[in-house]
Amino acid sequence: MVKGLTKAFKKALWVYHCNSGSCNGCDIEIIAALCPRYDVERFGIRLVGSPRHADVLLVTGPVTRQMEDKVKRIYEQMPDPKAVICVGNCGNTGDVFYESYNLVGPIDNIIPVDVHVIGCPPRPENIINAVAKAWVKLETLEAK
Amino acid sequence: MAEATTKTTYQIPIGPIHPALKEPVMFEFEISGERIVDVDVSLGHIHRTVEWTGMQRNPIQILYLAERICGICSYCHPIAFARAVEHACDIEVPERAWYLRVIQGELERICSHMLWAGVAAHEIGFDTVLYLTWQMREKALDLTEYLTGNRVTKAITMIGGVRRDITKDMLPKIHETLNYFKDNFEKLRHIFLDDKTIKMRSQGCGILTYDDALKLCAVGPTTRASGVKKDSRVDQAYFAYPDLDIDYMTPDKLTGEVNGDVYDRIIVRLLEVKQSIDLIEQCIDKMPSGEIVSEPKIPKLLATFKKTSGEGIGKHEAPRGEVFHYVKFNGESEKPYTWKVRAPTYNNILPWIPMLKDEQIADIPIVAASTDPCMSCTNRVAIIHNKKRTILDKEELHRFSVEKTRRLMK
Amino acid sequence: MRFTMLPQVFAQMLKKPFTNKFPVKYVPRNTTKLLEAVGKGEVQIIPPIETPPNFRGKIQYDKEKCTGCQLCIRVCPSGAIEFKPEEKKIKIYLARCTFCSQCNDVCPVNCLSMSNEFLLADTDKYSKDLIVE
Amino acid sequence: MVEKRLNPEEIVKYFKDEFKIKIKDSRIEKRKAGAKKQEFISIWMKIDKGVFKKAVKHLCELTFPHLAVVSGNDMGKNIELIYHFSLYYGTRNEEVSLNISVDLPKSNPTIETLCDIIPGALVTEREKQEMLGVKIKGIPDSRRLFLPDDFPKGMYPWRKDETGPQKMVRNLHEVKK
Repeated sequence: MVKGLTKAFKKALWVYHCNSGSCNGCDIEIIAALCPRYDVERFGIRLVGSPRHADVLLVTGPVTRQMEDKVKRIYEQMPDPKAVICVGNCGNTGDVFYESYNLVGPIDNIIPVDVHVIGCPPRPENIINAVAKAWVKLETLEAK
Repeated sequence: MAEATTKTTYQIPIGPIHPALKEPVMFEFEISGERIVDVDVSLGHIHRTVEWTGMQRNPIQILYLAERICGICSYCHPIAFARAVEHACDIEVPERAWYLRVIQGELERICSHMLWAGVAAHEIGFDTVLYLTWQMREKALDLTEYLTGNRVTKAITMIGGVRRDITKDMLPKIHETLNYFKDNFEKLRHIFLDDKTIKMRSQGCGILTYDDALKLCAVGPTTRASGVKKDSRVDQAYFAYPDLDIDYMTPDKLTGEVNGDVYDRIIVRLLEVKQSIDLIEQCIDKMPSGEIVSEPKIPKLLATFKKTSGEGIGKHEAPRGEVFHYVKFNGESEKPYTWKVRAPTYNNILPWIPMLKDEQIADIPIVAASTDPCMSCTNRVAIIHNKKRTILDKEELHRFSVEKTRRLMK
Repeated sequence: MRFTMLPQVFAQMLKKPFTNKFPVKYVPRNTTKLLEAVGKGEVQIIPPIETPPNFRGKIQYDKEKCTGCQLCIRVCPSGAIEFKPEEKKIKIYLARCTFCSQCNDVCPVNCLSMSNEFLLADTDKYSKDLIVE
Repeated sequence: MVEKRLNPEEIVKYFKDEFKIKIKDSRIEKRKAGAKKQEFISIWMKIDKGVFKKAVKHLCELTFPHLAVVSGNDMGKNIELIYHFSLYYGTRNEEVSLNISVDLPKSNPTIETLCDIIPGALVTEREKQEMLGVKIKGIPDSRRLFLPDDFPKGMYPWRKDETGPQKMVRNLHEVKK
């Protein structure tokens, strides 16, 4: 997370979801967070179609060999004040797929991750809790 | 010099990261004008080496590995694997566990079909229906969490039975959720089947004929929508299905005629949600009492795997079609010698050729979503069928594909 | 009926919103101050949707009862449990755990149990409170 | 088209009198399910490689089978491919699962394709070609299926011998602090 984030980053947090080989358990929990019951849109969090418009990158899944460079490219395409939230244990440590010949490791080998969401899959409230943690990290950065 | 053919078709690559696709899959469409001439799907972006990893672990750990092959149908893979191991090691399953397994399977079918209905409406751009269907699906997830402890990964299968029982005081909550579905089902059917926009976008597009579905071995709602009567719950006697009254769900049950398009697939899936609701109710009244797993002590179970040598197949009707597992033990170690997983969408990728041919580009998301593809299950499949009219070295590939098209079209 | 969804949308307007406004209704001006206020108990946050009985959340480990038989390590699908040979106890990494509670079933002295706490998100995946000692 | 249904013994005899000694061994397994003890029947047959294609054609005359999958295991000296068919789907509790296994010597593991009889077989045959190194003669498309393109050529992940993927395996836990 880069220092000197603008005020706007706090209000409308646009999110881009990238599935780098996940079993899509975490992906449907992310979409469930956007649906009426948890409704993160009241925090201004919206799913956008391209990394160019996004502030936060939600990454899921242990990165497979083919998806490695694509995840890197998406990370570089995002405009600079950006944060990365890694949803689900597969991205954190590749929980059940920890030994395989086609996976290139947890996501923080490839791109710097700001908040790790623990759970398999994490409940939508846990994702909201992670976004709150991202805001706390942002504020401590700005206070320095 | 071969005459220079003017290049009338263009290649459009879609994926692996694309807003319309929830999962990384790579399409390459050859279009001339607005019409799609050719489909070329290449997957493997989610190849997490599930089978190879499974051969390094003992069957208890494989249950939880099989569960994470696909997040949405996270019950069908471990239950088919458990059935294969029970077939190989000849483990008996108590009667009550048969009924508990059917209840979990049908509850997962309701969740998965509701999810699909929402995503399909979202593909057409009908987001209000997505929010409405997913609001109903939250009720089903609450029931799953109440019965198994987690909303998505159920972790309820054990080799030889089930891990959690349904006691008397759980029944009121189950009945309350089922009644919520029954009176909301009419609203869902009304929205999906009588709505002008959904009819406009789905009738007559993405047609899969009867003999195409038969020849390409399509499975699940995709093939039942084309009239092929293929449903392993009814074909085969396993779990408690022979005791329940169950029948093939084909569109002619509701509309009286079958034309195998996207509209028929919506009909088949909605009929199956209704069928699952009354299957769960039948199971609850007919459930005998008794214990729920044949071998509670896990170390003893692991010892039986070490001693057995044999092979077994496990089949189960997942929301997307028939899941097939093959397991072979060689008697030396408790790890299986071979483990083959075949996910339902594995067979539903080939029917995409006849479905997507001569459709417009705008129809790609809805037709692709109509087979309810689950890419994380299907990272084992790719078809090549590209007609490139360039002159140089593509000649041989071109001849191959033209000959294949002629054979397929016969 | 041409547009079947329209009456449903109007009916929806009159009903109570379905959303459970989890921590607070809208974005707080400053999250750290809010969390401190919640810590001191001045501000009441709206609780998440309550979890059912025997929900599979964070693992609790009863250190005295554990005999170090390593059965849970043999059964854990994601290798999340590590053995400490010198004191014959185990250490569980929540960042690797799949929350399947298979170790609870296999433990002969059942010293492992599942709490219903699930709000586990942290900036460092191997931080202190994500490792059950 | 209601064709007559053969019970499992007749199916085995139907193949035996056609191919006589080429059918090495066959066994029928029955498993009970449900209160009324319905049976789930599976027939396991080992067929000689040379006669395999004719056997599948012979099967298609009986009834059009549903090819579930081809599973293969590496038996040290040779590779055993098992073709899992299921017949008589469509009526209640009538389905019979027929599993035909073929042994291919490891020196030249080749077999004819089934794509001209059952087009749906292209999918699983390509996977065997890539995962077990079995050469399928006449397969319409032999491109790599789902392994990444930079995967070393001679390596077959499901083989238990030296061409296994041991060198490529990575343990994702090693990077912990």
